[in-house]
Amino acid sequence: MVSLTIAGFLTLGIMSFVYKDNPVYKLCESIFIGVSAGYYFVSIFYQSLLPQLTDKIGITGELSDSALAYYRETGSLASPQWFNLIAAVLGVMMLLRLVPKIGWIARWPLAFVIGSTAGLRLIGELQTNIMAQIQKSILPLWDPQYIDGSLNMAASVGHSLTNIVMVAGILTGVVYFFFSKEHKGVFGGTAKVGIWFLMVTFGAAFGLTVMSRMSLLIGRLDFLLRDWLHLLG
Amino acid sequence: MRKLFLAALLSTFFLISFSFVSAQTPPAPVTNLTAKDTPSDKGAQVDLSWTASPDEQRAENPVIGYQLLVALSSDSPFVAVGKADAGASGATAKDGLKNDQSYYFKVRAYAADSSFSESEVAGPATPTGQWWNTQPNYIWIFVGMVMLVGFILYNIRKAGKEELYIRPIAGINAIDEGIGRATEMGKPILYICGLGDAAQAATIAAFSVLGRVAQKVAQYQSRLIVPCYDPIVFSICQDVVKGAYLNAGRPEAYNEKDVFFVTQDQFPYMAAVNGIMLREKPATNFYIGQFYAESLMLAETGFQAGSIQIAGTDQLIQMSFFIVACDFTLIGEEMYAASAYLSKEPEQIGSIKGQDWGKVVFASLSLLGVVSALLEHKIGFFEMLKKVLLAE
Amino acid sequence: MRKEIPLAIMLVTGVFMAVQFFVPHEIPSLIYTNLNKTVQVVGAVALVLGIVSILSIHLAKIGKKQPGFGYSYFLIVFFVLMASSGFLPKSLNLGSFLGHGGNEEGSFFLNMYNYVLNPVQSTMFALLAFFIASAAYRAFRARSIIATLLLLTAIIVMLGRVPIGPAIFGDWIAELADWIMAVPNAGAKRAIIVGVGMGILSLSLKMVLGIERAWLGGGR
Amino acid sequence: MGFFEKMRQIDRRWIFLAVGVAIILPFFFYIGLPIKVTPEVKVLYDSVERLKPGDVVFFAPEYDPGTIPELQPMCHAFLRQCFSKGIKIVAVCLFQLGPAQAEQDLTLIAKEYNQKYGVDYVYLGYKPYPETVILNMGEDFRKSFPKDYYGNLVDTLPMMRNLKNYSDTKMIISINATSGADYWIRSAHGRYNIPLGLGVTAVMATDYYTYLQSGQLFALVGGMKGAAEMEQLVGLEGKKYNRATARMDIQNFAHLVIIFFVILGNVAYFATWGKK
Repeated sequence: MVSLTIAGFLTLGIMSFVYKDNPVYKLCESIFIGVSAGYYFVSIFYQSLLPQLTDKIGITGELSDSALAYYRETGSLASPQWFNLIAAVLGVMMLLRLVPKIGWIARWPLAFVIGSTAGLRLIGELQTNIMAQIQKSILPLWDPQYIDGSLNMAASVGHSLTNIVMVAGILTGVVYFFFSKEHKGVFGGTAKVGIWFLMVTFGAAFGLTVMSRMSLLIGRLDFLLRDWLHLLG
Repeated sequence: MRKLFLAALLSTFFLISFSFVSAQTPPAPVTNLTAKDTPSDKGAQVDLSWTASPDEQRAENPVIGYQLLVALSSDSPFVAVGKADAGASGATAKDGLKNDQSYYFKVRAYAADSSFSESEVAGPATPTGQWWNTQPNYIWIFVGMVMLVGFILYNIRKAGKEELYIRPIAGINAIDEGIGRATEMGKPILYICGLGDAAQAATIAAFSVLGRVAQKVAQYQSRLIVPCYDPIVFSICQDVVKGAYLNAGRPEAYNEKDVFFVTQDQFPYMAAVNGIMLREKPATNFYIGQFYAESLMLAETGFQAGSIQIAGTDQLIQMSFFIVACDFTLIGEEMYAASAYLSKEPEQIGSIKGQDWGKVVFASLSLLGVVSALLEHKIGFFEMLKKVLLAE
Repeated sequence: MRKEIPLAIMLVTGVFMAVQFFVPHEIPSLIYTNLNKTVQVVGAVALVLGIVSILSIHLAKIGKKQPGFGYSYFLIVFFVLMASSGFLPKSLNLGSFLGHGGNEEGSFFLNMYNYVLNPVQSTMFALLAFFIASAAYRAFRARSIIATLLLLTAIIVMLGRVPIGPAIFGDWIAELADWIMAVPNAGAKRAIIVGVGMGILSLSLKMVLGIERAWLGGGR
Repeated sequence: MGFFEKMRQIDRRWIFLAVGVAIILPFFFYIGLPIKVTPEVKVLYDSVERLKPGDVVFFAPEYDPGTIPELQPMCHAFLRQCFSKGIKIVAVCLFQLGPAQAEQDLTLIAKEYNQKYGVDYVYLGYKPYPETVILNMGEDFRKSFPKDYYGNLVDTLPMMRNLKNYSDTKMIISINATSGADYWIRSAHGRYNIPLGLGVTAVMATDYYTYLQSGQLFALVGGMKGAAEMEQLVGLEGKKYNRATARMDIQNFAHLVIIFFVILGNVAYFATWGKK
């Protein structure tokens, strides 16, 4: 009960900025940030740093098949442990940032992080986003539907229309994202249709999110009114 | 080795006991058994393939499954190494196999009453790990990568020689205006790199835009506030802003305390940023990067504080919020192009042109597929293209 | 050298990460997992820098008696309470607040998480609904064709997805909402995804090759 | 300043108040508008109905307290349907913030139907790096989970003796609040080709319709509405079993009030057109 009251006070305090910035908000904000920074400081130390540096089994805690076989046989790991050392060294370089004169050395671990991210994304995007989308975009514009062996005109037109709209959405959208050609004439018209499609997508996303956020609020109120205050049967 | 022997002993024992139990005719064995190292794998696996036992089809006591057996030489005892269902004409043996060791294989066809028969021995096969993945879809991804990278690099080279056109984007033009507005009003600019970590592409885009923004801010002599969510992102942001001030020739104007870490926690972070907005009343807010549920609360508070707001993200749902609540939104690829636009360096413009070539190829492949799908009955081109693209 | 070495590191790690995708052999995948581990370690260490940053800012505020410096006391006190309660071992019992060990049941640390951080966060998450309402009111204006399209789709989806929509307008509105979700929505989304893909690919390439080096201090 | 001019610049605190009232009031007046069941939810119910008692379903409830209102009713309705038909459940939760929640849900509903742990259902628990775990479980559950959530060796649980991997289960159902849903599609369905059904929040549903269309998912339950449809299909009487249905009623008013404000905003906007 006490904790709920504290939580309630903090929530109200933080939400009070809606009214205007006020001392209570400033107080709650400071407490909230202090607690959270402290919490993450401790938990990242225990959950990330410590296990990573002392971890004997590798990052996932799962061994590859042959590494597992090797482990069973010899009781030691094939995985190169000197990586822990590299990680530790890069970590220390990061800390050197606090020393003004040699702080620039911290760019090495940062380069390491950005470099590996960039390399990974380079190929990841190509695989999951570009190539896979081509496959999904090939739809027959005329899609005959057969019901009991005979061509059903209404269903065929419906399916075909669906495919046509879909293909139009993809192609006009791609045209909209064209940067090196002026949006004029037919090209400009196509790009305009593309932005219409984009807006329909955003509208739909917004509508669905309204639904989801409202569900959350309702769920929370349901809990408060029913389980906490017992106002509902 | 001892384990292998023990298992062999056990299986021999079962073999004997089964042969006592099953009085019925055992099924016909599988034929044409071959064993080959699994291609494009990390090793320790062998692919087996065979012609199924004809007795899968017989009405009485049909074959219900296969057991894969392995041994170190063709005459040493065989142990189980996997199974396959009836109807299969191949399987991968992998339990306990080691790289660079030769193995021999047999397949045992089991009938419903547990009677069985064994195939001829196949092998030797030596599992090894490959250094290049030759599966068709990997080859296609590689081809795609070489092509797109080629497009971008070619255009970057070409851009040095001739001027390339890029169309104006409202959101990007607004960035300059936003910085100018802050200078006129004498108020700071707030830049949020989102809640992503440095391993997210959107965050990297946020760094590059921040670099351009910071350089302009330094030139115009206004103030830039960058509260950060992720510690690595925070360190990089410090470097970015410091470097930009240096570039602009005003390193002394860089204030380390204006690029700071808050906490790695969604709502406390949001509370802090809201506080900054209400107190500092920034003239312009930038939200570039990865955003989650907090996006709308930030944008609404920014509106309340009277700031011009420019957002960019590649998250569809947050894009919709930003489009509704912000003054300008960079949609998806526009955010990734923003840095190149702002830099106005020919190389950067060239890379944008390269991206466009990629889109032309994408659109033409889709169109080609669509057209051939339309002519499906006339020519088999669609089937071919589909095979190529789906890497079947 | 201050620029060249980081650029070289980026080139090597970037090319390695891209190429390892095509190599099924075990050794690159071992290096790959370990690179990931290294990134995590660097991140964890960077947090120390973050903490130094936040503390130094607030200590400076207090030192200079800047406006609102009183609140900085609270921030620092609660941070220190949390951190010390989390780090000090249980054996060092320093009273009811400190030294209960990190995840010990009933410790100050865990209580603060369970009863302060967690409930406040989920409540605030629920309160986002109000902000959606105010954004819809002030910004959903049919001031152009595209704004109208956005607005209409949102309304159709909102009506079509709850029972009252079909109850008032008939089933077509639910079907229309479903169709919008499944067809034009899916189509345009693919266009966005392809564009984002191209953008990321190009940006990553420029990063790896050192063409985009804003983070190292811009320009050439 | 005219009325519409004032309306345009209305303080948003009034909007907040109106939304609050519009949501709290309906809690006290239940209307019960009919909820139309969509085919993508019906197919999930039907395929569970077609199973025989003793069949095993692989279940992955992966959500945190933040998404309870939408996903918990879904999860409960599904479990009730399974347990009432004697269908067995193997569950995991590969989302860091969810394991305790999943355990609570399983135990609660299992108790309702007197299901015995280890015989009628098993909860394997949590392991980090979901994609690796999903791939490994396709070979053998024991590879990632030699022990269950409670620390029992998996092979000591009677139900697990004949269960090696996904292929010994009839379908995978994941009720998911995270991008982890992609892993199930990519790695569980993509690699091992087991029928996959997904329950997600309304926001996520947009993203997953494509997969339904391409056949990578056989069923998709989206948001509180999907949960209400499940409750309707399972068809139990009583408020306790129909929480999503009751909340859906309130959701109606929430949407109406937003639409009301959009219209009001536009009326004010056009009425003051040009009078800046």
